Amino acid sequence: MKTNSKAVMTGTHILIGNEACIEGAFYAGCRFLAAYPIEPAIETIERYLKRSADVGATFIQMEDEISALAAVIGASWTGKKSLTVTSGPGFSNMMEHLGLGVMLETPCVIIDVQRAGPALGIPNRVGQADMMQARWGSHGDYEVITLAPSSPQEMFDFTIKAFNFSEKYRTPVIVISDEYVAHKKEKVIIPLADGIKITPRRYFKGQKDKYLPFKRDKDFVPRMVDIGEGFKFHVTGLTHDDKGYPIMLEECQEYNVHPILWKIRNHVDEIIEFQETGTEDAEIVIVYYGATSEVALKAIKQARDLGIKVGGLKLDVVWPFPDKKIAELAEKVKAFVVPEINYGQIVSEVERCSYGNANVVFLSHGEKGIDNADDLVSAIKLALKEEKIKKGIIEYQNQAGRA
Amino acid sequence: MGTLKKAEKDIHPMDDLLRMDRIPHIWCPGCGIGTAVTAFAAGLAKAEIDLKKTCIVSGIGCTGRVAGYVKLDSFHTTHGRGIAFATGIQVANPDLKVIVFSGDGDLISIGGNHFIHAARRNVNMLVICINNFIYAMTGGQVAPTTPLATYATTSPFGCVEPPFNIPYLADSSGAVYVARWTALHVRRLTNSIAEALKKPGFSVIEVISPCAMYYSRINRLGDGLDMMKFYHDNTEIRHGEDTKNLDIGFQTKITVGKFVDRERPTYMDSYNKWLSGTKKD
Amino acid sequence: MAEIRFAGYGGQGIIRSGIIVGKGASIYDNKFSTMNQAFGPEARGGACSSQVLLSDTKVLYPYVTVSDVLVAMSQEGYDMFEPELNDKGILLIDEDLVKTKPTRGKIRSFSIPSTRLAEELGNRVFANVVMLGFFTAVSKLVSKEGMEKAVADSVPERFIEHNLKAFQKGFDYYK
Amino acid sequence: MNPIITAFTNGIKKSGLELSKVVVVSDIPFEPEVIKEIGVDFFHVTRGRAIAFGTGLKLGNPDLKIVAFIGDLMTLGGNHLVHSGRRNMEMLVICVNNFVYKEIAGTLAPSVSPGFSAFSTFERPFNAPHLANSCGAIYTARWTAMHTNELANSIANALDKRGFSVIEVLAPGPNFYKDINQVNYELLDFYYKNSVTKNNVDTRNVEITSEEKIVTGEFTDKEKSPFIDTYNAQLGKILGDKFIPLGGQSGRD
Amino acid sequence: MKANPRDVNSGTYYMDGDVAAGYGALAAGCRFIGGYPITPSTEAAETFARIAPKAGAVFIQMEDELGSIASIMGASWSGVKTMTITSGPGYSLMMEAIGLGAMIEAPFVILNIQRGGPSTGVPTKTGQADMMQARWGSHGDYEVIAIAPDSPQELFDYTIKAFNLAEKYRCPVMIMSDECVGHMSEKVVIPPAEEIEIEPRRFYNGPKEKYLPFKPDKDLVPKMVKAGDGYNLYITGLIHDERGYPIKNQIEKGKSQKLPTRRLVDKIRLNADKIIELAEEGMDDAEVVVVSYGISYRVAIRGIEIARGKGIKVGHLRLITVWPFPDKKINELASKVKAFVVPEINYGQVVFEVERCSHGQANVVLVPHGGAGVHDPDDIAEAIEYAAKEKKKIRKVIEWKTRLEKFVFEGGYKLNK
Repeated sequence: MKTNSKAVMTGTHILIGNEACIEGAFYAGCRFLAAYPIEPAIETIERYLKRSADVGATFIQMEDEISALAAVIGASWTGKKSLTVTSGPGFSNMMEHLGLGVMLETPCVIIDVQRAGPALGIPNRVGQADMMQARWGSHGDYEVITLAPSSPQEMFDFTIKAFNFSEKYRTPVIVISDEYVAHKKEKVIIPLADGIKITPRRYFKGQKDKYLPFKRDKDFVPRMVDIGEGFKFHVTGLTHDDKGYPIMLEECQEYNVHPILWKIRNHVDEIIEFQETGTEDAEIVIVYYGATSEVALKAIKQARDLGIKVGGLKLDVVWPFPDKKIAELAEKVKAFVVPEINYGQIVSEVERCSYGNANVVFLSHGEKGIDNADDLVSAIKLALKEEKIKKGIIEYQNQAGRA
Repeated sequence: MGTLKKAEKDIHPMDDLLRMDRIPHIWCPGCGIGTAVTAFAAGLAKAEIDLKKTCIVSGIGCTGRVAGYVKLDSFHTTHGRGIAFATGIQVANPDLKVIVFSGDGDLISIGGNHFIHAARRNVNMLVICINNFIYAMTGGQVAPTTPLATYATTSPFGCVEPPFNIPYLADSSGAVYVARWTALHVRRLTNSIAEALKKPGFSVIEVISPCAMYYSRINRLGDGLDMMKFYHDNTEIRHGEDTKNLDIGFQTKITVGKFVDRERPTYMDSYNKWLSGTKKD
Repeated sequence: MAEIRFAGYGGQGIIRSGIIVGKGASIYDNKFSTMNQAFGPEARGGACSSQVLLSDTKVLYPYVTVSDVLVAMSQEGYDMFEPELNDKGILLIDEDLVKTKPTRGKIRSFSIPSTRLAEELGNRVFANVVMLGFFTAVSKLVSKEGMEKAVADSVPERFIEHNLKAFQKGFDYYK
Repeated sequence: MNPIITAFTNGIKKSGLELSKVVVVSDIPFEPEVIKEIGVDFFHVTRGRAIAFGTGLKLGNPDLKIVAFIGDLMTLGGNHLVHSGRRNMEMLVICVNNFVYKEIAGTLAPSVSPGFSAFSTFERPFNAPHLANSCGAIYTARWTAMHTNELANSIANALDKRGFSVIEVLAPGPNFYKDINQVNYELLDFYYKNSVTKNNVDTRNVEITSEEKIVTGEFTDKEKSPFIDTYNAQLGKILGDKFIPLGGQSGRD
Repeated sequence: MKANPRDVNSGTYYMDGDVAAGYGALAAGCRFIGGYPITPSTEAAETFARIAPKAGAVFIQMEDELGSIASIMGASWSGVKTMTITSGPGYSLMMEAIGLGAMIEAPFVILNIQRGGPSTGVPTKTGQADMMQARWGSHGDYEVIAIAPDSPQELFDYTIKAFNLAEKYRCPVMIMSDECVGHMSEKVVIPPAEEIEIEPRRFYNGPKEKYLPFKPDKDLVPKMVKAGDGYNLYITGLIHDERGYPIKNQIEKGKSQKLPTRRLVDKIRLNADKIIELAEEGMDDAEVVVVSYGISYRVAIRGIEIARGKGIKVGHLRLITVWPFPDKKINELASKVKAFVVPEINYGQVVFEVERCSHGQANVVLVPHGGAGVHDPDDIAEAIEYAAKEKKKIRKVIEWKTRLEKFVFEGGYKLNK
């Protein structure tokens, strides 16, 4: 797929994460953004608008986040790659339509720039507490793909990946960033327009009257068409058959919903991406993502300097979770250390996948400033000291301790 | 299903516009939604617009199922979000004409915010709102259109909230075309739909419709036929009437007609104007 | 333990029948019972069914798997639920509304013109209560007193007498 | 201090209400020091939900006097506004409208942009008094933030009334994520100078356009039974002695 | 404290679960429900609307679920006990406000009668796929309490308990029921008022000027006052200190800055043992333990009977409180048994928690069901049988292939026949 040259700003730029993410979206072919402004995601909208006239992309500021995602799903069916951007409270409001996107199997991308929560939290402060929400926030059964970038460059790259995944699996994809990454200003390299492969939409090419909007290919992904092409198709959020007609039976529920999960669960190995640092000989592995990546790398270096064999596993794709990788590492290492800017989310997944083979040490990071590796090194030492495998997560507490 | 005899199928004039493979529909005997759908299909035919470029969006509820029976690109979405969904479609591809066909509870209650905002923006779409004064799909709860002192299952001692005057709300939020008919006024409704389909901007047509299963039963108003008779005896056509005089009480006179027909730049007009402005600098 | 299925179409009082049987058994006969019903648009006008489980101990699994009694008041209901009826079960039908297939196994089948009898009493809405009287007499799963109390408790006060009369009529029809 | 809050304080004083019974619900943050000084209870809730939250407060304790400050026009909370107007829920809504004039293709027009610098939206703002009026508000008014005295009187008048009242305050600057204290005084002055007061005009004619001066004033002032009265009357009629009215001392814990 | 006799309609009834929940709410002293109609939960709202006015309570049908939940939080702070009633899609809309409820520590109850999902799904039929959403659905860190009743009687009893827990811990409490239980009619005994224990609100009694709205007691729960009593409250959804004042935005580098939100999770986590309620049976010599909740509990009993008939030693653990999750109990059991079997009406939610807590000591078998119906007890029985036989330790949740799945995907099931 060729992209409009004006949309791709090939070259090296200094951008903040939010801007890089919009460049990624344009690169991937995104031409529609519906959003409601919210801190700390505002710069995405600003960047989009600044460039939209050149790119030929449409923006609409909706009345709330509920309608923003509804509009994005609608727009996606017109054939435009669509995007919405938000932060915690807005993300919560989108939960119902995340389910609709899953049920209508509509490709679209949601950027969630996490802030400190719950409720209004602290709008300008970093947080990582929407991780589980991304997976479990809407009612009913579904699977999502969630990517967690850790730098402006990754904001650019992962947004493109997100669009590719969304088209490939016909599903909403979430890029879960955070205030720290979104506002970090760094070098971003944008390759030539054909430098990164863009997954085209999987269009139906057969006869018009033969089109079934939910007839699945072998990989359980159905084909799409655009509105206005004369296919006269019907889609519904109710449990439906291949035609998109509702059938209120448990057989149809099984027929409809189980493959929606399979299309992700059966392709886990193709979707999951992570980066390993020195895990070959590691006794302790830090599992990290997004904003905590920098400090984790710093801690690995500090600990190695002290002679402790520490490795790192950075989760690029957080959902689906790399169960197998963690289980594999658990058998080799003594303990995992998981720094998160929340009170324990991904760490419980690490606990689940370690099957009692390794200790899991949790560090609620961020209370001391997220660029300070001291606590993390102390947590590594704590993990090293622990001889027996403990039942449950071991929480490292800094001097501040519990309230 | 799909067992409709060929002879019947051949004579049905709406064959091209309705999904015959989904008949029989779910609506109860005496319900006015079917009539409105027929009028809509006739209106579509009459307007002579490009049906390929026309799509229909519904929310949830009895009327929410309409999208499933109309043979256009059709979307059955979440509760109250039909207009928001349609806004996305329209803005992403301005060549399309979008019709939002839904009920009073869906469009005015939970979707009230999208209703007033889409009207304010003047997004190019036609909203057909079936008003049966009650939530029928969930079994007869009080709606924002239920007249004062009327019974419903969640107002077992009579409704205590004054109802919305939908045309007035649409008018004051900025709709360019506002009309109201009942399920009895099929021909006028058809004409109105045909007219509104050609009108650029946010058009609203309210269709007063009987709910024989809940509204009539709870309030002892007889069956669908009795309601039709009531409409026959108690409606008055007053085109151009000031929308603020269009309140509906319990079994009071209903004023119908076309009330608003004005020109305002649509959302896409303003958008393009703005876009051309920004391009200069 | 007995599993009972009522089947008919919306407006016949199929669900109310289930409630009355359940109530009669659990409140007035001091047994345990669980009643379930079909919900949704299909309950209005279209096919409609309810199921009651009676037991001397707490009902655990709340659904009919193999019914011991099937009360069919429409052809569609009969066709849909006849296959789940126990080989030794009891089949009750409204003879004017249901045409049966040849019976299988040791199914005992009984028929009553319940709608016609109700019309004779002045209103066809009593058809389900006539059927309930017949059901009580045939199945003996719930005591007559219990059922009468449950009927009286489930209808508006001004119709109690009519309903009890209809119940008696159905009860007496079984000789 | 912010002129709106000054006017609000004066308005409450003029109305003679007992301060402890006034509860402010808002989706715009207020500095705690300011609220403490006024001496009312204050709730800062999620965006757009101030009116709904206030509805609960009022029905939970009908003796309270609810004032809802809604910011950022009424984008998220528009639905609660129109429905509370319809119910005639007894509360005063102060709608802080931070619209700005933007240049669109060479002409100056009012827009709903909540003041973001990089992009100018082009959408027409609501005629808020008219919308409120049309969905049933018993009192509507519009002032700029510089009309301190008029605004204070207006607030006092609205607080005296029983029913849903809406006062639109034109105040460039604050929106839901900025503090209400951040006001652009230059623009404020511009609004003030470009406004003309016309009391009791038809709300249809008070739309903010680029051609005409901004119309300020008290537009609607009518009497209608507030929600709790309608509720008590209707249920009392049907249930008689069995009904325990809302707000009666007998029924509430 | 005992219930107010005016609120308790004592007697023996034959009613469905939704109706029982409506009666339960009133008996618990609920004075305000803001709701919005959604199948299959409406009967609860209708019931409350009918019985409330005679007890001085009020039902208001709000314009949407966002409004419903915001209104009950307001009512909660005005000093009354409150609840809202909803199902899947409405529950999703409430997610933002649930975070607000946790943050401003307003006690309230949400009754969620789950249905088939995702999206609109199957509105009139059952599901249990909102379980993880109840725990994780809102952004930010918070903890909730969730209860899963299994019968109309329990919907009455546990609605009262939910109100009690809400008042005690000042957090959102969810009643995670499902359509089966909500629409099932059974005998419900409403006891006399003097037999119903209700938890009074933890009101502050000290001097007015000393009141700090978020200063916790020893159990980490602060005391409440009513709006309008002259305390000059400042309550915000922003992260706040004990006074309720928002914490300044900037991170002060190198300076330790505690966030008070920690207490929001700790007050539940550290009190978990007091909150968790479980029921167990046949655990003494069990090789396999079935973990279930809600309607699946009742269906599983049938499956267990079949398996026991084949001589397998099966124990049954019922999660009455699903959140907070009984980590310790599962961990303890895992060291004793061969496997867990988890039947739930979803494609795997609570089963992952069981897997997490079993720490690789026991296998975990999921018996899934997509919703719109309940499990075939034979599937559960077969899964138990398999779990008892399997000798290998399997490092993942074993998803049992049900009859329904085989029938739909392999058995030639035709849609639109």
